[in-house]
Amino acid sequence: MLASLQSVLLADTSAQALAHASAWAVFLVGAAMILTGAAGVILLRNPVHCALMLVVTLFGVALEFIDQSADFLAAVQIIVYAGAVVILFLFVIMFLGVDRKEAIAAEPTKLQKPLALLMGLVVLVEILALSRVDHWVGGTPALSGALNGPGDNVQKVGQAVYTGYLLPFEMTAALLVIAVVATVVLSKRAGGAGNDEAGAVVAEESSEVTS
Amino acid sequence: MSVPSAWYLVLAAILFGMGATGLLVRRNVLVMFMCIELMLNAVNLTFVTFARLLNDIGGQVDVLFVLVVAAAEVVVGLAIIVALFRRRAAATADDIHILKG
Amino acid sequence: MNAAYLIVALPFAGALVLLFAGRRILDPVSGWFATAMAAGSFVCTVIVWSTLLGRPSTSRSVDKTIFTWMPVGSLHVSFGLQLDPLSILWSLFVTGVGSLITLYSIGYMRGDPSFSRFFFYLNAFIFSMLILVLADNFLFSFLGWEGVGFCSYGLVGFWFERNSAAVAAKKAFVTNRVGDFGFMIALFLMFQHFGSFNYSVVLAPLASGHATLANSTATFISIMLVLGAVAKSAQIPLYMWLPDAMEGPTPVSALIHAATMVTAGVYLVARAAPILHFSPDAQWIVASIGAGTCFLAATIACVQDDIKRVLAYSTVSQIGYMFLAEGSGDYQAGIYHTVMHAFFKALLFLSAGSIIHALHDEQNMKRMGNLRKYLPITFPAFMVGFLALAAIPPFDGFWSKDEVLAAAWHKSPVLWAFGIATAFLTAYYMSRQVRLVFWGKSRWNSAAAAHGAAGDTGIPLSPAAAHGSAAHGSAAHGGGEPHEAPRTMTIPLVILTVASAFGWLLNANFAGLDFINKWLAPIFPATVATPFTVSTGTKWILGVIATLVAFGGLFAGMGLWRRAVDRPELEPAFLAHAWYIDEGISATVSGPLARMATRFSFVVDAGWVDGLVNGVGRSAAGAGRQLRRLQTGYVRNYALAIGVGTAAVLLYVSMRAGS
Amino acid sequence: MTTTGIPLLNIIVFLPLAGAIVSMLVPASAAKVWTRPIGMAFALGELAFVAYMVADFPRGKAGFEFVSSHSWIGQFGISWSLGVDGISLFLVAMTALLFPVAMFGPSWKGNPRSFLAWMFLLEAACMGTFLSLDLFVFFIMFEVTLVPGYFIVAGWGGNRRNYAAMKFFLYTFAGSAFLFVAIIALVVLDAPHNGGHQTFSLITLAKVSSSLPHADQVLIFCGFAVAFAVKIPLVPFHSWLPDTYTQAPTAGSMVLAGILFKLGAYGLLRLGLYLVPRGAADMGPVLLTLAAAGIVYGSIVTIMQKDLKRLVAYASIVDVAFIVLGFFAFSSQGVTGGVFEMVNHGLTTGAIFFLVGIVAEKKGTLRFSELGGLAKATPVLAAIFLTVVMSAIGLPGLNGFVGEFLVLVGTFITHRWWAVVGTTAVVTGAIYMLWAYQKVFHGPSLGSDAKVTDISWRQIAAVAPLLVGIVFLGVYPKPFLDRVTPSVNYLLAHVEQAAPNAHVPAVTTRHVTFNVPANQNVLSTATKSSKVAGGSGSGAAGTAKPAATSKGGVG
Repeated sequence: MLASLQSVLLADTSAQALAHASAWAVFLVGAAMILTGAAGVILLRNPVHCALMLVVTLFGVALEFIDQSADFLAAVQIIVYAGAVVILFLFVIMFLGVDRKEAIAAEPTKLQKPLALLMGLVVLVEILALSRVDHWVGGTPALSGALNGPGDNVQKVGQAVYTGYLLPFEMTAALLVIAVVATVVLSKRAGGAGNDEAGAVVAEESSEVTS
Repeated sequence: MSVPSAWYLVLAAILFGMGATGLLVRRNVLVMFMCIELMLNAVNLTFVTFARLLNDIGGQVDVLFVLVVAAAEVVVGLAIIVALFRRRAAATADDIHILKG
Repeated sequence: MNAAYLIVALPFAGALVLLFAGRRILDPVSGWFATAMAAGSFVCTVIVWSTLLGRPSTSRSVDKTIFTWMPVGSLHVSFGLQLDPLSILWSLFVTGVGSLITLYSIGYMRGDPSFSRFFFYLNAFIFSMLILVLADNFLFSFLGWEGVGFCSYGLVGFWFERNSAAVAAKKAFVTNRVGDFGFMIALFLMFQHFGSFNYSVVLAPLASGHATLANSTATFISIMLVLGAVAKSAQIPLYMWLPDAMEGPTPVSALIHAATMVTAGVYLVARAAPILHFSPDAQWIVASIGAGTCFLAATIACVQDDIKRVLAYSTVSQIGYMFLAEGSGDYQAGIYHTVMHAFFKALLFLSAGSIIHALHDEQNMKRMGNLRKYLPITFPAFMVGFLALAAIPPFDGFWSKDEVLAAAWHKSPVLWAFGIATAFLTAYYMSRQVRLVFWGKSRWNSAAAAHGAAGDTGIPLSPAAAHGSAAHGSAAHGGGEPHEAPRTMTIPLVILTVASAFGWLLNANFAGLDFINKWLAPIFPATVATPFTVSTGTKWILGVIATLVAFGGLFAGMGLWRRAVDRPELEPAFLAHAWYIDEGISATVSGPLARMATRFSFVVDAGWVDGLVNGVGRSAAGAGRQLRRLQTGYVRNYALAIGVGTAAVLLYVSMRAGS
Repeated sequence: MTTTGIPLLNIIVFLPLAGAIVSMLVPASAAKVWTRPIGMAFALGELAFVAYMVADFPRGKAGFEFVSSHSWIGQFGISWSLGVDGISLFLVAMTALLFPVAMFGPSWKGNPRSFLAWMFLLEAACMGTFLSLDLFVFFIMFEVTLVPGYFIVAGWGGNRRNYAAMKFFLYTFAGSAFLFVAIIALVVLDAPHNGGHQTFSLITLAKVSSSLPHADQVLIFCGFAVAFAVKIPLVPFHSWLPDTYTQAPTAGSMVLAGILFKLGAYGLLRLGLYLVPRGAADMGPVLLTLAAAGIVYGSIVTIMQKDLKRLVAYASIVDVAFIVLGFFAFSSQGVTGGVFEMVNHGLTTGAIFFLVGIVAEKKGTLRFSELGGLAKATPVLAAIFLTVVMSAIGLPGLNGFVGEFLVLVGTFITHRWWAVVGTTAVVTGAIYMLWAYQKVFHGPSLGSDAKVTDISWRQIAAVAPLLVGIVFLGVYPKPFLDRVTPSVNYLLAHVEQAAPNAHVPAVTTRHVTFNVPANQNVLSTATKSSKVAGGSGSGAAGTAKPAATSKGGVG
């Protein structure tokens, strides 16, 4: 990897080279952000810090998107992911008060940690090994729209979504509605005459939690 | 002119590995959730890389859908966690093992 | 010749009518109906006999087929009657004695609640016996063979409320079944070697000398046949059922265990003579069984207290004589003795029956005595029977036993010695019986007092006693004065007395009177029974010795038992218990064998086989319990499992894809 | 090969099915009144059709009659084809006779509609099994019999009925797994020999499968043998039998004992000997030994039973071992005797279970220790029971003897010592049956017998057909034997072709020197009698081309 890095820097400083170099720069910054963010999410004990490190990762990924000319996605990524999802995380963390520091070292079931690490590595190696295989599937490639043609990325994505992928798009709409309904039902406070017994349990527990 | 896609794939693989390991190691439910998000982002990255590599917009559209699904999943997941934790004073994922065999 | 069908059809019809309409026919009517049927069958037999008599002696065999029974491939069996001198002679005395006994039973069984069921069994018995004797093939004869066994089961166990009777009936049937096991093996052998059971195919070629049979096969077949005969005729080692069969009513003992059924074995050996001819050692076996049985049974008879048991063991012993005769090669002598024995043994049993009847079912001789004054007809009848059995000259027994002893002497003096010893014992136990029953003090008074007391032979007061006394209103007067039996019982006694006294004329060996020998000659030609002649000199000597021995036994019995009633030194325990053979067998069978079977059935069957199956069920449940522990309940364990699974799949794919 | 106008065999199979459906549809209000007459109508209708078939069955023909064949699943070569031949003819007749007696003889409480429905379903399945000429149809019907069997035992049985029903179902079901594998193997392996296309039809398979390699035939036969050994049951696999029969209701045990046995035995004959003759010939001695062991084992265990119904159940093990003994003797008498014994056993055991049910009704208990002296209170029941007991132990003149004798004679001429062991059953059979009879009926009558009434006219009428069968088959079995022997001879000729000296036993019988001059018509010498060629008996077998020219041949 160092060899290619030197070749890049030494080659020339023409505009095309400049673009090339900037692409590398963006990639490297993004990669750094992703890796540090991911490490942070895994290793930090306080869940709030993890959430923040998650945001860093998301920004890294957004950068990578931009580097690969997927501008619309980068924007969506930041708005939806970084904006909504992580905030939701933080909200739930504070709401449930589970922000006690977690003792990473403690592990009730033995064999869990070492095996997990081993499994992570093995999966990584396998994916890399597999990536060198090229004859995955035969058949003609189904092209749903050229990426590099005229017009900017959003217009092409929009066109693809509303023509080729219309049905999945509608299904995702339905999915979101279901999710919302599910959330309302699940988190409805178990009040009401029907299950006062459940209500009592919750009341008594929450007092214990907050104490 | 741009970075060879192999780098992205390696990066995504590493991110995926870390996410998976995190999921298995951490005991706090929310952190496990975040690790899942990491894995999803790794997948998105791979999608985008291949979209660029194969010059096919479909990859990016898939990322869009992955995003939506991820969002829905987070919403419902957190609702479950809220319902669960309100009912039982559980700090970590291990405290909830009622469904023991 | 169609009278032949009637011989068999009449008793069959009688049995069917009594079976279905039995309960509605009034008491004595069914008795008379049954007697009529038996008598009718006797008349038809006489008709057939006379027609055969008219024919030249060589062609006195008529074969009548009724219908095919089992047509399977090369096996072709049919119901058919063979009317030849042997079968007609047998059916003559079966139906003759049978109808007399049925007549006698009317009186004896009056008042019994299941009166008609008794006569159903009597007719069915006569029918089966006739099938046995008249069949034209071994398998059809086997049908009669087992039919007779079934009827004796029904008759011996007639008063089934008495457990001892039920057990005795079962014992009789099972012991006969052991014999049938042998008979069936013989049948299979016959089919394998002759391809058929018909006498015309199996016996005729052998008898006519056209075919010969290897010694080994002949021996095997005859031994198996003899096993069947031994069971049916109560010889060693399968004789234990006969004494116990005395549980049945007395006419049953007379009919089955004196005159007809027990002679089935003798008939079978006579019928299978052509096969026996080819295996001398089988003949030796028959002779030695005969000799052994007659001696053993005679010894046991000397110590019995029950009037019927004495006669039962005496029957076993006399049939031993018949087997001895047939084993020694003189079939005519054996059959002559069979006919004579049928007369005087039936007479003895029937008179014993009227004695028991008179004393209200008292069977123990030790509680009889001085009956000669009270039973004017039964006493002389019993005396004639006694003299005939004890082989005192001019009576039947002397002549027929003389022939048997001559044949035995010809075979081997040892057998003859057994015969003479038995002759002495026979005279002794019969005179002892006559002494105890008819002479001495009348001990039945004390019996009347102890009316309820069970006889020492352990026979509880039989329900018959209840019927007997209930029916006889007359028993109410005084100490139960014994009185003579009614007319229907005395007529048969008189007829049989005449037969026992002058029956020997049928085959007297002087003045050309040997009718039976001439009649049976075509059945036993030279190729079947090698003729032999005992010089008249030795015959006379043997006759004189036999007579002296008979008189010796007679005076011994009379003398020894003049005063004392109980003489323990003359009644040793081991004889009273029949040499402990019977008790020994039942002890071993019901003891260790039963325990082994119980352990086998519960340990092996319930334990292993059943256990194996339930075990499969239990082990499946056990495995389930172990696997349960895999479900730890921790979400992360499951996630790990999924991860490992994925890793494995990827590994596999990468290896495959890589190659 | 007669095919009458009406689809006779299809009616015979589907009429009981209709009966089941109709008896379920009877409205609840009218259930008490109308179920029995409707059920009776269907059962008797079925009996009438079967009677017509028996009457119309041509005597002396060996092949399959009334064959009706319709393609069902074309690409696998499965066809719904039914046919009947000498062997299955009387089994169908016995089934049709025993079911009405079982349904309307004994009295049972509980829901009449579902009971009749299950019984009719069972009858349809049994008919289907006996008549099917297609392995697939055979297997389906063979399995379907389990379901009603389970529900009848579980629904109306004794106190431990669930355990018994479950054990019965699982045990037989596990057994039939082997059957399924064997069928599939046979069909697939036979395809190349049959011009490439697969067929389940019994007739074509039989023609083709004798050319299968030797090892395959033995393995396939073992698959069949295990499944049918469990169903029959042969000794090591019999542990489900005593529980099922003692817990089953009277009608249930009558039908289970009477007919379900026969499915196994019939299967052994039809699938074992007919389809894989080479395998059957080689495994013959093994099954013979199992059968002989079964006879001895069954007798010993039966003697020790403490309960009347359990004793009769165990006694069935001995009777059924006879059937298998007869089949694997490979002699015409043996196999015909086996088929005859199958029908006998159905009649005799059906009658015995029916009478045992009556005793249970009257005395409330079946333990020997609490029974005794019943004959005084119920003389007619005692008389009928004695007749049936005598038939069970093989008294000549009744049906038991004819079957037993044929089996033993057939086995003796090929395998002498197995037959000798088998003949011991004559003695042990008498011991335990008479012991049981004496324990129940003889002896002093117990106090509790005062109010016991004798057998009712309805019950006598119900058992009458069985009694008539018992006596008629014992005295005049000729019509039966004439129809069965041709098919048996044809089957044995088929086995003879595939396995030349199947019947020569391991123990060669001693040969007898027998110099018979020509003019004597003494037919068989030792050598000739043991050679199986249908002998001089009737039957179109011998060298004739297998007479089965039915349409069933179409792949």
